Amino acid sequence: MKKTIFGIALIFFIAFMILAAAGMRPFGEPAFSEMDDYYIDNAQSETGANNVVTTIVFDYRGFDTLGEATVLFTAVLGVTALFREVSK
Amino acid sequence: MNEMSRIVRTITTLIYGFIMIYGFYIIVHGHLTPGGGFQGGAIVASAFALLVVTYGNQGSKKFLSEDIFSLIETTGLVLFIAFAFFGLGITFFYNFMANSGGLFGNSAVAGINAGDLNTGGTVTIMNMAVGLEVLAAFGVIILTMSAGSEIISKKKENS
Amino acid sequence: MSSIMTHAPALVIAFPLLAAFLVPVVSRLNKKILGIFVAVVLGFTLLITLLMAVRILSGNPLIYVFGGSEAGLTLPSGYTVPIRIIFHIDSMGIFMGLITAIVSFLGAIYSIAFMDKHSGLEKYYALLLLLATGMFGMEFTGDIFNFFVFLEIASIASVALIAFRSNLSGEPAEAGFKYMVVSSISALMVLFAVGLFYGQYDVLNMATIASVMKFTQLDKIALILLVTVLAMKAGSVPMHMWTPDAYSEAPASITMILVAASQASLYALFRIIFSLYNITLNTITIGWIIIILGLLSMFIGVTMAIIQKDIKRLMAYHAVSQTGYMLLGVGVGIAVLANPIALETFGIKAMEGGIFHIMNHAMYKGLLFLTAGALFYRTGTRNLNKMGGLGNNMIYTAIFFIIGAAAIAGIPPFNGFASKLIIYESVFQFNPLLSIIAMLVSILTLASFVKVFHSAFLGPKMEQYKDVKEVPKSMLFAMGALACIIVLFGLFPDLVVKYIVHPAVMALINQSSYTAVILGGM
Amino acid sequence: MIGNFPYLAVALLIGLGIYTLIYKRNLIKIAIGITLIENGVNLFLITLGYRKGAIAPIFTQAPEGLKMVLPTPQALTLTSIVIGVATTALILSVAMIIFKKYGTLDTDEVRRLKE
Repeated sequence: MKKTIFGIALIFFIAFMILAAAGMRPFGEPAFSEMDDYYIDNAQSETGANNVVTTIVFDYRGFDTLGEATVLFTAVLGVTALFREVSK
Repeated sequence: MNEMSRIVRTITTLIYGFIMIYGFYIIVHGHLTPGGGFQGGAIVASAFALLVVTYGNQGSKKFLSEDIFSLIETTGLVLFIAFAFFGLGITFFYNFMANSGGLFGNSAVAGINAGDLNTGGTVTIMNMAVGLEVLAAFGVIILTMSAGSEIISKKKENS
Repeated sequence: MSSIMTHAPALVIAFPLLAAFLVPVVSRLNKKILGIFVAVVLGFTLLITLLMAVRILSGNPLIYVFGGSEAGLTLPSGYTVPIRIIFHIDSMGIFMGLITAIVSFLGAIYSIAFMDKHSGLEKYYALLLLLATGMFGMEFTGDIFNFFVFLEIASIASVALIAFRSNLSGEPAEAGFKYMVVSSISALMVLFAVGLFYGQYDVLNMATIASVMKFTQLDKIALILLVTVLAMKAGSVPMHMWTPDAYSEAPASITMILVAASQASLYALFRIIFSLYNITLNTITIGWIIIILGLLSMFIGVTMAIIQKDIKRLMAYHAVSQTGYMLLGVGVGIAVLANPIALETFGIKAMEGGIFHIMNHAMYKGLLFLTAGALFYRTGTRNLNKMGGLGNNMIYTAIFFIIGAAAIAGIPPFNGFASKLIIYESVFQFNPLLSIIAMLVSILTLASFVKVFHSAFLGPKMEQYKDVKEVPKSMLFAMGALACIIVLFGLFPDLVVKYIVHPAVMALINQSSYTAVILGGM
Repeated sequence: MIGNFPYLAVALLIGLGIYTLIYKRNLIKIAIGITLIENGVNLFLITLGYRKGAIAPIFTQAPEGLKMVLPTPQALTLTSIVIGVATTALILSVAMIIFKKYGTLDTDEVRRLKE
């Protein structure tokens, strides 16, 4: 019973995903790119770094990276907390 | 996990240094070439994983210690957030070192160039901080999970 | 002073984060002061939040551009889209921030005594700080990808805390696994929706997305995904299966914070419906979907709660049921959003009830979970059938339990009554039947808590609990502070609604002011 | 339509992940299902940044006169990959603890928490 309901939900979900895929803009032709053009045009003059992706990761969206490093730290804490009795 | 055969150990001893150097290269050149702190840190951590696999949990305790890893991790994170705090005169995360002429403060030649290591400002420093954090975090995860799996599998054999 | 105010949105995240990174170092130096250290940090965060609240609730939203050359400069010159991460705190955000700050501060104080017998405390406190940080980030951010990152921080920290007691038995790990699966799927679907927005409009800032929203088919898909997964994380029926497990297996102080964390997801749900889509969507359909989700949550939650034997499981099902009230109140507001007259006569009022209930729920449900934790601390069991006659020995706990139970059942003069009354009145004008169902659920709630009170505190004294003492002072302080807030809010609901809740509701409804702050009067 | 093939691959990956979550009973397989969804989403994000005939957005000794692909999706994907690693590490650890306590990974046997 439960499996059938989940199965129907799964079929709906996949149909949904294919609908989304069909409705997307053509691959390789972004419609708007104002934000990214800003990065490509100004990253070198503003930060002096050649790698635009790194400037986004550590400068323009540096706060995300702080969060990302925090996620890793959290996971380490979680793993060590889970195994705190096992490893001793 | 137990110690593996002599062949594997010899090969590991030969190559793990190179893997680490390659990882640190990726970390330090993160602002110039593809890569960065996360990628390089993961490469260095793969060297640790290789050591753990080759020498087993007991054997690898000689070179790898969880305490030192967690110390490095804290150092990396505090360094990272400290350089974010130093920008607080203007805004949090402000890149105050870029184009200042000081450490990592050269301005880049506009357009395509050969790359200068002394550029990038806080981007470069944060790359290194994150690199340290990631390699230590992965190191802790590898050590903890392999030690945990060993104890769990031992328990199963006994019961 | 003014520079602290300018940087307050960053400090509120950065301070607990820095403290969390330093917790392993502090625990090396001195294990005893760890709890106090964390409580001081969270107290400081509460102070900053209060300072921000004073400013924001008087009608000045705070903007903070991370890494920008000026904290308030959202757009680079010559460009029409923000390129950096922006914290955008309006009245609704700070309303949720206040709840988070209060709850996490009291949770830390409660933990000092409650967790003292456990090992691995430095990990516990660091995770507590990270959970608080994640919730603050979810509530304050104006960037949709940044929201995803903080959602992940909050959920990973919650999983680790739920499974924290897995050294004693296997159930916490099981609950943690369930919650991990639920929160990973929801975070990934949020990320998928972020991809849909980014792919169409090439922006990540929420206000900018709202201003360029064309409501295409892909936006509809993103809306459905976001509403589904955020309702799942908020613990609404029919995706509530993780709530009782997670709430009952986590330590009591964490359960209190988890309630606030699920409300942060609820906040995100409202933020996305109101600020991102607003009246571009078919408000009647979406409104009714939310109302029906709310009704189902109310009803199924309370009926499942009545049959429970485990005190924390019972309270967890009540949490599902109370989430229904919030969804009902705000759902009515959504349903009449496109109709200015109805919105004016009862829509705003219903939303005020729903939003006010969020804060009240965090307070009284937190108090109830803390009393359940106090019972567990002294008796070592959560099974109601094994408790009894504790009222004589734990008199303060009994009083706090009565306050919490009266508030959740909607008895005057406690805060639950104030918000439920607003919901009843305004929903009655929308559809009388909904209001009657809400009242019925309230009566069932009362019945359920009378049963709990009877079996835990009244009845003959049990032999094994003969020398049970009152709980330590730090636990009493946390419970007492929550009880004070409950009574104060119950006595002066008009003031609270006027100065805190009403600005929050207006900030949600008024989409153009939300976008204008970022885009400058567009 | 065939140009949109990457999006269909995304739909397939996410669909397979959801299928694994629903029909598989092993905790490790559930973890694999989550990883599949995650990879699908990452593929989706990275797909969004592609521009036909463009090069990677790095100026160091790049070929002259070519456009660059959008850099933001690469940064987002990097973030999401690291978060995914953290999630996977934690979920596998929880599964290991469950195995240690219960001696099984079958979800039907693990259910001690009743409705």
